[in-house]
Amino acid sequence: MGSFFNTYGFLLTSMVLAASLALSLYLPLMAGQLSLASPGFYALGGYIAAVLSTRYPAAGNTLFPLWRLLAEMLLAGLASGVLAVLVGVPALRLRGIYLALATIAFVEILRVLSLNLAITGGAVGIFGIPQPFSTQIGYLWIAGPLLLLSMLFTYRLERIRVGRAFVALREDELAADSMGISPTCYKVLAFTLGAVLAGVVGAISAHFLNTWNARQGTFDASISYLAFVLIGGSRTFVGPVVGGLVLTALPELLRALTGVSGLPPWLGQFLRDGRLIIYGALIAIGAVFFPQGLITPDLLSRWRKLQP
Amino acid sequence: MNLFLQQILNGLAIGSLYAIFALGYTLVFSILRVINFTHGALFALGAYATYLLTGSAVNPSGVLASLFSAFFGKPALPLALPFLVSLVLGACVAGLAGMLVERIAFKPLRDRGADPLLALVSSLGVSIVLVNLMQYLVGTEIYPFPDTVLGNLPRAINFGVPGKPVPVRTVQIVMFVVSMILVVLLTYFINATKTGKALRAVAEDTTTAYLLGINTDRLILLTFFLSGFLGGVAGTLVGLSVGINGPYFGIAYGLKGLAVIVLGGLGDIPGAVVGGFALGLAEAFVPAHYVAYKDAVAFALLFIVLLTRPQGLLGRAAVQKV
Amino acid sequence: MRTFVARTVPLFLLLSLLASCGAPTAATPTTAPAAPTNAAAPSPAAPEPTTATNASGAAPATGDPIPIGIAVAQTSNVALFGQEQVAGAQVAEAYFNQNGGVNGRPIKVVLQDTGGDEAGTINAFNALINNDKVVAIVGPTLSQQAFAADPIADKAGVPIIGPSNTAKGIPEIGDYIARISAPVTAVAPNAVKAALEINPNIKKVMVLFAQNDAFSKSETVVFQHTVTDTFKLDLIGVQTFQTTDTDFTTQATNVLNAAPDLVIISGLAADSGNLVKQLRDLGYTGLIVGGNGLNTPNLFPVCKAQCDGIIVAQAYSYQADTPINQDFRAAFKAKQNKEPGQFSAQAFTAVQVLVEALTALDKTKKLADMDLAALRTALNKQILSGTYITPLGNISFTPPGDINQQQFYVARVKMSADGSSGAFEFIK
Amino acid sequence: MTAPSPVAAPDIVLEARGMTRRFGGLVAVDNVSFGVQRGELFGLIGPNGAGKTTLFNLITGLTPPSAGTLLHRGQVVTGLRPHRIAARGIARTFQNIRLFGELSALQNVMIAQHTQGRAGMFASLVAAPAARREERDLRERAMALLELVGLAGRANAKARNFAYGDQRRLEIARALALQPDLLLLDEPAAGMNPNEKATLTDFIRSIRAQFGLTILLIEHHVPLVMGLCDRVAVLDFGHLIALGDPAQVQNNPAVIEAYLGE
Repeated sequence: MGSFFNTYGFLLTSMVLAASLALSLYLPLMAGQLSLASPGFYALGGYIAAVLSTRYPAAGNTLFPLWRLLAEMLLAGLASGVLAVLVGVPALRLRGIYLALATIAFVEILRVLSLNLAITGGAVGIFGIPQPFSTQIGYLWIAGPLLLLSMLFTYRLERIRVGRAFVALREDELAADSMGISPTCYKVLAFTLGAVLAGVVGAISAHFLNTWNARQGTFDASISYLAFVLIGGSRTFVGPVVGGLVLTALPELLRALTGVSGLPPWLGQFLRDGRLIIYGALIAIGAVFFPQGLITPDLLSRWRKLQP
Repeated sequence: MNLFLQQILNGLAIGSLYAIFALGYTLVFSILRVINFTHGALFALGAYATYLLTGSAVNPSGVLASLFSAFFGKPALPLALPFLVSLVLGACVAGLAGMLVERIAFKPLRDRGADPLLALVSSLGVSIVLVNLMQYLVGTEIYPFPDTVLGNLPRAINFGVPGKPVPVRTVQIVMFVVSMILVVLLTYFINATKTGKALRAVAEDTTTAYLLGINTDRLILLTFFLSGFLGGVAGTLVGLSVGINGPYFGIAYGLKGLAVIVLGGLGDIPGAVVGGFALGLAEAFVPAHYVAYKDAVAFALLFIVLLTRPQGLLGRAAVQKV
Repeated sequence: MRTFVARTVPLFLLLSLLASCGAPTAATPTTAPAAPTNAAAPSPAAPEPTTATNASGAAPATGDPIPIGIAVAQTSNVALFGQEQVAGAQVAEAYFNQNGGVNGRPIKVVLQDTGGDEAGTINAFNALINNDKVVAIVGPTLSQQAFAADPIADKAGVPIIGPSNTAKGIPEIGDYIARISAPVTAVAPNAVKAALEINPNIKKVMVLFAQNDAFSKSETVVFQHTVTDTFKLDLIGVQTFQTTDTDFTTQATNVLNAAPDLVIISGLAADSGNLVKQLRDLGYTGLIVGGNGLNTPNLFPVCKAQCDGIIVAQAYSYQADTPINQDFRAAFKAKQNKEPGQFSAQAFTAVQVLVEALTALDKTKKLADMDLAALRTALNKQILSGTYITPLGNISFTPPGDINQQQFYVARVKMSADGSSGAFEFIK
Repeated sequence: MTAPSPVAAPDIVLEARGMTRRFGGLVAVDNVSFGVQRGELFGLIGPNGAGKTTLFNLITGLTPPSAGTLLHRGQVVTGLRPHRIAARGIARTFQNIRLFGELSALQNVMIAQHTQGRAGMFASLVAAPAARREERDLRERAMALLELVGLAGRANAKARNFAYGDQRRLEIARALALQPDLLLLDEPAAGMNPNEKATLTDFIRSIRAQFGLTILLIEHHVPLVMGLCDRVAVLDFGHLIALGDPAQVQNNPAVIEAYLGE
């Protein structure tokens, strides 16, 4: 068991972080806003944590104090929230694919900036980020509760007034507007909630990855997170969580499969060299055969009915 | 003045390339209202296909080298087609691959009436498959086209007066000319042929076009062929200019292509050309001191255009129906 | 109901697949045959070996290969470099096994793909350390990846040899981290000197560098100092580009307008090659000095005949006439049908260092008698204390683990007339 | 045609002064002025394309007017965003039913109670006692509205699975959930059989009495309007061609011509 956690501690934690990132994309989507800006806020949060913890290292050779990590997460969330409001107010006038493209532009602009600024360490980025935990699985103590809290938050959100306003906007913006729901206000709110979550995850990830640079939070990441949400299912918060967990594990699962004994050599060879070919094929198959995503509200309610 | 002229010419050359890359992108969008993420991969595929058809050799890091060696006795196809023929055939390969992509990643979703967004994900999956398949087959080395392709043309042509040169690389002029020919042909096809008009009808309104008895399904296939074909030509032209820089080399264009088609207005064919030139020129005029920010220009432009004119530089605002 | 089943069954399949990934530690990887069984149980991260298994009781038979991990980028756009490293490591595996391996026991290189990102590198490292039970790891390809994954190996007590991580601060990550890729700043002055010997009239110099590449960024600083301080030349301009750029018309136009006598480029093969090509196309005829990033045959297909005459600062030259290099070069050519580049040579060297350190260690205490954690620690000490005669020349390590490399080279690119083949010709 | 009064009388709930809307070259609503009295059932009729729905969109802020002023309870509301207008107590239904189809009937109604919620987001998230009480109250009131339109039994069914007539009634329940003083009904009887229409007429009268509503109603079916409304306005090609009690309007030659000419 110890060996299992040594090997897969990192993967388990990345899966949990990916699930949180998927939720950060799901939150604006709840209000019908296809925003791909999460990687931008994720990068911002990471830089905040990386800069703070490397410029002001903890005294002594001990673990990085946990309260400082929490403070960084708070700050990352705040900064992402403020930036989200500034970007969101003009950008969220756009709809559908146009909003997606504008948010991609936002992510790319942030990337080019972080590549050129002195404080972000340019191309090399920031490294030697202090560790608050002695093992990688230790990060689950912070990533796990964050995911659970976010899930609980989203679960509750779907059942209160604000969440109903989000869903109303997703279903029919005009009708929602006519029912007294301010589209701008709630769209920006949903966008900001997602941004805050992404920023917080970024702050954890910077420590978790030991290093942070301009290659974190790119266009590719935007599309991966979208895949998490759409493959998992975009109609209930369980979907993105499952999508994030499964799709992050998948490449490593394929890696592990190459090591399974008893495979014909050619198959082992193909599994190794063609790992990403299979990964891509599974994403395409997932999208085509589960157009509603793996997890749908109907599925959940049926599961609920199966319970005694 | 010379510098200004130089920058204009540089901008036009690079812009023409953005334009034909974006044309393929925008064609699919105009019909299906979705973005085809495999376009960057088809771009690379077209370049590789052309390369192989000219009978050039592949490196042993891909499995194709050993396959070819086993069958043909050398790590190349037993062909040596002239470059122009290879260009057209290579682009056709990319076009056919485009049709395959439509059948695998788009049609099943359409048939199920799925969220159009999902096509982003399914085509992303196919794009990952394509890129990694190419790497599996040919490796990641840089493949150049032979210098002889351009014949005896000089390497650069001077547009300035003697003593004050304004040189432009011949390859870029070729790129510009070929792109413009394609734009003209495509414009003619869409505006003057029956199929082209049917295509436009489908772009305007799929349901009406269907009711008018237009075979939508076949037209969509045709669109994907044309789109892949244009992407393949663009890929080969870039390969000609800078070498085929690994299977991933189309991806960077994919992202910029997005910026171009938004600048021009999504799904707007003349707009894609205008957008391509606008971006090429904007990038050419980035001062040398800020060249590090050149990549941000496309996206800053995109952001501004989206916020001020979401219908694109040329488009008219759509009226929302209540 | 049917759709329910249709949806749920694949889902459960996926989930059970996921669950089954919990067990692969039990399975013996076919790619990494039989790791030393006595080392299976104790956690390598544990500060002292536990007594779960008896070292002498389950000693591996002689002939069981010793697994050495290779964690480089085999996919993503970094794979251009990773592929060369894999080739170098595989040549090393065959070569050293043929020559007796580690006192008669063969080695086995175990490949794990890092992809182009940090998370993939950490996953690859974890798989090598815990599943494949390698004694040491050669990798990763990029410095940024090293910053992410090396601390993990260091904590686990697994020796790392970075084959191509040139950024500042890599050996300082920890005791177990060493590298054989020198920040070739020592060679930069030599390259400029070589240019001055070819053309003593050089006055105006223009410098270009890839601004998003860590190595190029530090290299260009050395070049600029050399130009202004050592040789008192006139630095008339510094321009940047990106390794992802393909169009360099803007930069080339600026160069032509400034009309320098010498252009110095720090970048990687594809971008620098295109930069050279476009400079030449547009009519630049002066000398070009290239940094260490241009020291690869991958440059040749990009600028072809126009590569001719580039003066390149080399950390490795396949023309070095040491016996080990001649052997390596011959073996590489036989397998890959081309001259080896620096990335391949560095990967080969990294494996060589491990083989020789293991051999030396085995002479003092039988490897089979040590459990994996102890072996890794002892191996790390041995690596740092030895000196090695390698294709890179005679090398040793500084206490933090940086390379001491004596030989650097300056070469001039010589291309065939049609540009189809090329070579680096020694200058000194 | 009534000239706009210089000052809005206190018992006038809604007053339009010279409302005009152009789309490109087309004038959909042309200089239309009228006032609606408190408690009145005011009918709006006219041939297809006369600009009735556009007028509704102008009143509810979905379409900004090209010219003209709109007053609600004596205050200018022209140019306000739709949610502001809704928050003032102007609720509407849509000609092409715009329910939140994927959501349950109950959720549809509760969404329209948006402006009545007072509990903060945090209090609601952690289900603080006050927030929970408020949520329960809203739910009860929403159920009461569903009861009123006869859909309480299917509160948890998805709106898009409802029959056409039920969807119309659900839309009315949703509009009532806003607690409006002015209710705009856009062709509430469309697609109903005569029996249902009679029931609907009674229903509209009863909700007016029960909630003290002023109702503005677009209806294609002229007899229904004539039987139900206190006053009727007739639009034709964007012009207000007649306004008065049903008997007057029915005998207005311009109206007869507009309808015959259709």
